[in-house]
Amino acid sequence: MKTVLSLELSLINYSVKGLGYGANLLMVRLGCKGEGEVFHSDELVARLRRIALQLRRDVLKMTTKAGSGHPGGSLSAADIITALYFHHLRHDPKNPKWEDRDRFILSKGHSCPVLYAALARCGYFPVEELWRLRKIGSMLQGHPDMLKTPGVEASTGNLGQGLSIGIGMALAARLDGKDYRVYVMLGDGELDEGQVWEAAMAASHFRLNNITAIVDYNGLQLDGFTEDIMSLEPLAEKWRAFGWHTIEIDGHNMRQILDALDMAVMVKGKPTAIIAHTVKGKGVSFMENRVEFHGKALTEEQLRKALEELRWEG
Amino acid sequence: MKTVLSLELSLINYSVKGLGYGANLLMVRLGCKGEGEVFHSDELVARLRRIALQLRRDVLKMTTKAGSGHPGGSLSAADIITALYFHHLRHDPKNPKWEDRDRFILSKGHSCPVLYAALARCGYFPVEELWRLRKIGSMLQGHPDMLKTPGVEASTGNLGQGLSIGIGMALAARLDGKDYRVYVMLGDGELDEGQVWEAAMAASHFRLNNITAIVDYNGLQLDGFTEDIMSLEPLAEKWRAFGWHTIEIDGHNMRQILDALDMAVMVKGKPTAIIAHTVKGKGVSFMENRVEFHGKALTEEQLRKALEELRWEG
Amino acid sequence: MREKAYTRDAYGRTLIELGRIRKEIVVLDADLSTSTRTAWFGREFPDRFFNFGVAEANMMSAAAGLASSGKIPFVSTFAVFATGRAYNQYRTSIAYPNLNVKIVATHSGISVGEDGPTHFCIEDIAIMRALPNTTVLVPADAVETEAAVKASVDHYGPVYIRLSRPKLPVIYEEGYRWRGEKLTFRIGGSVTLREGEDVTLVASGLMVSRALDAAEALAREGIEAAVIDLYSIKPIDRETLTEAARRTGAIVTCEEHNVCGGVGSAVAEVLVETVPVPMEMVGVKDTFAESGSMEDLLTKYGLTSKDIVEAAKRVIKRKS
Amino acid sequence: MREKAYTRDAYGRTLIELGRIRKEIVVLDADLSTSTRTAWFGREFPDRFFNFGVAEANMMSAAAGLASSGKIPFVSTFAVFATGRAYNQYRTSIAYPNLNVKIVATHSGISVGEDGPTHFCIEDIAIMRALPNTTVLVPADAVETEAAVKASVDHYGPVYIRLSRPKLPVIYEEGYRWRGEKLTFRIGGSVTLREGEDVTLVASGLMVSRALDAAEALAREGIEAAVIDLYSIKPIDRETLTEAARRTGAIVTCEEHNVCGGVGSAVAEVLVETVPVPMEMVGVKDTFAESGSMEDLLTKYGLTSKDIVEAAKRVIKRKS
Ligand SMILES: Cc1ncc(C[n+]2csc(CCOP(=O)(O)OP(=O)(O)O)c2C)c(N)n1
Ligand SMILES: Cc1ncc(C[n+]2csc(CCOP(=O)(O)OP(=O)(O)O)c2C)c(N)n1
Ligand SMILES: [Mg+2]
Ligand SMILES: [Mg+2]
Repeated sequence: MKTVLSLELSLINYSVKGLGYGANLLMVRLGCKGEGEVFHSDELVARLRRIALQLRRDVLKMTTKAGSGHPGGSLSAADIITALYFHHLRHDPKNPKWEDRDRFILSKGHSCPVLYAALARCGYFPVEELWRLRKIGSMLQGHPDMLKTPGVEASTGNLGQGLSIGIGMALAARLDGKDYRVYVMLGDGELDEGQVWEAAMAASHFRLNNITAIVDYNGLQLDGFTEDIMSLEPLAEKWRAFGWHTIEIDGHNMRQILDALDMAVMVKGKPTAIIAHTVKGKGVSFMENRVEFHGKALTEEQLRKALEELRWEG
Repeated sequence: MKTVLSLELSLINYSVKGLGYGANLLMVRLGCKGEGEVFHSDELVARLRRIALQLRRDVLKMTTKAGSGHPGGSLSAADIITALYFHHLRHDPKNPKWEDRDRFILSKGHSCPVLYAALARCGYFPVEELWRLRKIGSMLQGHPDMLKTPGVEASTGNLGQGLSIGIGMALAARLDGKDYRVYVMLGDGELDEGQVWEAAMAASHFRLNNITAIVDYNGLQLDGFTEDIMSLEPLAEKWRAFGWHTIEIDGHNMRQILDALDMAVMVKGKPTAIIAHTVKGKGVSFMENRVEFHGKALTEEQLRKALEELRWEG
Repeated sequence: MREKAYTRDAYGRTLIELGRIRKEIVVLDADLSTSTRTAWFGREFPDRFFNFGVAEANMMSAAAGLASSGKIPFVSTFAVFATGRAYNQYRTSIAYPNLNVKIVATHSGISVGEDGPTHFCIEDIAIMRALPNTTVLVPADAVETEAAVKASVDHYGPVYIRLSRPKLPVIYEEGYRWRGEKLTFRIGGSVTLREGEDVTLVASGLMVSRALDAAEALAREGIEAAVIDLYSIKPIDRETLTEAARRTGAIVTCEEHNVCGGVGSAVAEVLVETVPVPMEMVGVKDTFAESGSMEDLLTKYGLTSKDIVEAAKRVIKRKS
Repeated sequence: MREKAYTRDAYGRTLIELGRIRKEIVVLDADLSTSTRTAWFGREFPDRFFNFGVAEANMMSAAAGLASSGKIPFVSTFAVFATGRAYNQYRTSIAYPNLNVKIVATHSGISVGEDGPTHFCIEDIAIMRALPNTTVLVPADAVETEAAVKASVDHYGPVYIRLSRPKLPVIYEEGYRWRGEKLTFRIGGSVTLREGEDVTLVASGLMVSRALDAAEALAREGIEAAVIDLYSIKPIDRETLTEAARRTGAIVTCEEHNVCGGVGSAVAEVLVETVPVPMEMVGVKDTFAESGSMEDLLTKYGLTSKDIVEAAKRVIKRKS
């Protein structure tokens, strides 16, 4: 009963967002996959939301400690990263090179603080490492370095390359007859890069259904709003025209995130793009939607205020 | 009466091609522009078709003489290039640097033989130069060189750059309050290049309605059919999703070419893409749709046969 | 201690100053205009400023189109993107037809600091000077930056100007003077900041002030080092370099760049063809380095005045 | 007269041979597989061949993903696209994480001929060697190409191999022998093809056979020239080069590449730090050149054995 209700609520939710996701969900409900697999318990959602809060706190603490870094885009990605590392991905922090692991690539590499927080909280390395972010000799570089940091799958930071790297991994999986999946998170500003569209074209040409692109659509890039700098709309139509099954969700709604990730697994013959509508700086009132926190750490005073806001309220 | 008939025929033609262009044409017919400007006399069409034939002959002669070059994509582009240089473009072969001239950029630079033929036959330089193609000291380089060849607007040959260059020119026109227009011809294989999509995104973001992209959609790239190497469909939807007014035509139907070019002038607030369905090697039976003539000149024997086929039959 | 100032601030200011008199100047950036300071020009001349988003390749070729329509485009982003990310576009759209485009890149070298190796650029001098028709300039401080940017406008053709992220010690006096004397920034030129008979320190960019410090330290040990600010890497001041080699018989090059293909390499090319003398190259020793504070990095990767002093002593020992 | 053979044919054949034993080899091309000869591998192993269309950047980063999944990707296209068109992708996706990707580029230099400057590549050695973790190999003929490709597989890490469009004179005997003696292709190595006391000709790629011709011409005039086939530009054979400089006291470098930043530059970097001797650089003199037949171009742009002979005489005059 409760499940059904939450399901209905989800549907309403999707409809309210008007993102055309409801129909898809209905189709699933009509039998393609069992409910249990697609819809997630309140307990799970609560647990993940709590973890996401922790990651947000980590992000702000580590960047302030480092005196630099990119908190804004880390916070917009926090819920998705949480859903991936603490529920969806098949991985083993004790065995980062496990051959059958799912791969996650943070193509928008500047948001690595939230990736580092997730990896540390998962157990890839001690949490204390987070406080050495960006310091000389640290395993945590300003942008992801696959040689230095356990769990980092690709060296990124020059935007536009992650989806292509993911294609290579997805081709390798197919060649080796392995069923691992590849997830690539991109920024919306990053979508300005033509290489992303080269990759989008190739992934559908190669019929890679083991790769999922997640767009952190927070509406801001470095110099301002994407709408002003380089407008992307109609974004979903772009991905569809490039041959991708495309889902739009609220990227801070844990249930929608989990559902979309599950949905992507079921799509046959083509790759899936999840366009996650997010808020840059999400969770801290004075950071939300503010371009100045793209690449600037909080002051100690700001950090104190932010951490006050980032408290679990159930 | 005759005009109306030909107009109806055109409509039927478009409908038969099923390219959704008819509706557009109807709209025009309903008053946006006078018939005379949009529809072209039989005499004009015949004249242009005759010139296109001449250019085709030139292309084959000059590449065979050079012993190398790219005849296939030159022939697919011949009708469009003819329509541009011998009717549509505002230009002055005696004054190649005239500030108010329209600009044409051959982004698929390897097809320069047909551009060179057009420039020579227009009077930019003596026709005899054509026979020195690709020879040391010649003004006609293997790929377009804006410093060496009068009338060449941009140095191209590394695919993917022409539309971006065109954006620069279109921005300059706007800045200078000039009404010249910019035309860029791209190959279909060339559309694999992400830079084309960067440019597509930017042109619509900048609301450049003084730029027209023409895709020579001949279905072949260097290694084979685009469908096999890197599939592009749904191509029109891609351009539309990137914010372009998009028209599909038969790129060997002179009337459709002329109409589409006129149409593009009328579109407000966004750039226009003309997707021209063409045949690589068009006009020579044994070259049509054959990948091996992408980058190989005909032998003397093949040339003789080809020239026999390329005769004016009205 | 010298005062410090941002070379990119000087760039931003100079752009506005030039923009007022030269209406054909337009400015292009790829979503880094707040960092490169081209946003200042954008605020002053919104019509002549174009932000291309994160699309360096498109921006670079678009600059070609603007230039061939009579504009003087200044193209800016971080060095690693301004060069390597749009290299083929620069090569074919701009350098090959010798178009009048100025590329001013900030955040070169490893002094970028905490952002780490993905954002360093230790190869831009090598890759830009490898192309014909390309002028490569590396100003040493904010004052020289202004001079370089102005000189680039008076030169027809592609120019690459390499700037830094951090504040750099100010070496020159206002109006581009050295010890009171007015200098002229000349493409293909250099400034001899100090005379000396024992060894010549040939430095560029951020390393010039360090070379001056090194020269003073050497002087305290009785070694007289000449110091040249080699702000023009291409074309290169063959005359001054060969003369210095002839006089001092030993050269140390100092650059915040990979020692493969950079300033040291450009100087070596000249000397082996004219006056082959022993050289030592102070620079990044063919490593991507890592994240850290600027000073930590410059120390760990061998770019301090102490490193220059030691190289000078080594090279002097090798004199024949 | 030596026989001639395509280095890219040798590449195509060697790829298939290696593909049979090394199942982890995969091959990527960007719509030039008919020209690069990777299409041959594609016909033999269709599952392990990926054509990315005209999208070099995507191809390059995808190679990184394949490599990090345990594959050994060979990435091929023309040199101007393999290097400059995907430079930032190579830098950050591959060189920085030191991934096991082999880039084999054909159509380098100006011997491309009629296609002209947009398709030449006279800067690839400079730009590839400017990056850490990068091995740069330039085989001199078809036989050495096979050896280079095989050696690249036995070396973990990124390797760039530079090949040509035209047939090149075959220098080595089958099985990589020189005058009967079996050679070993060593990353960081070289082959001394001829001894001589008066001058050393250090050549790479297509220029090796021309250097041999030049040495014979010089011998006829009583000048004994040593000839080194410097097939490994990075790492570079410091020992052999310094030894040659010491013995002959004069060096001529010969490359089908811009003299800014290329082989001459790499050799100069070594010599100024070890045995500074007079050098002359035979190469493309910082120009984009033009379309024409290969021989017309090599003659007009100063890459004949005669040019080497003259350079040798000049440099000998400069010996102290
Ligand atoms: C190729 C490249 N160009 C420029 C940059 C500099 N840069 C870093 S972040 C950023 C803006 C990215 O915006 P977006 O992708 O929307 O990221 P988010 O909003 O999620 O932080 C830019 C331009 C870069 N890292 N890589
Ligand atoms: C950046 C770049 N990569 C590769 C090439 C080599 N190349 C020349 S033509 C061609 C195929 C182009 O196909 P298409 O655009 O469809 O041209 P068309 O069929 O009209 O000749 C390729 C890959 C190139 N010129 N530029
Ligand atoms: Mg964003
Ligand atoms: Mg085609």
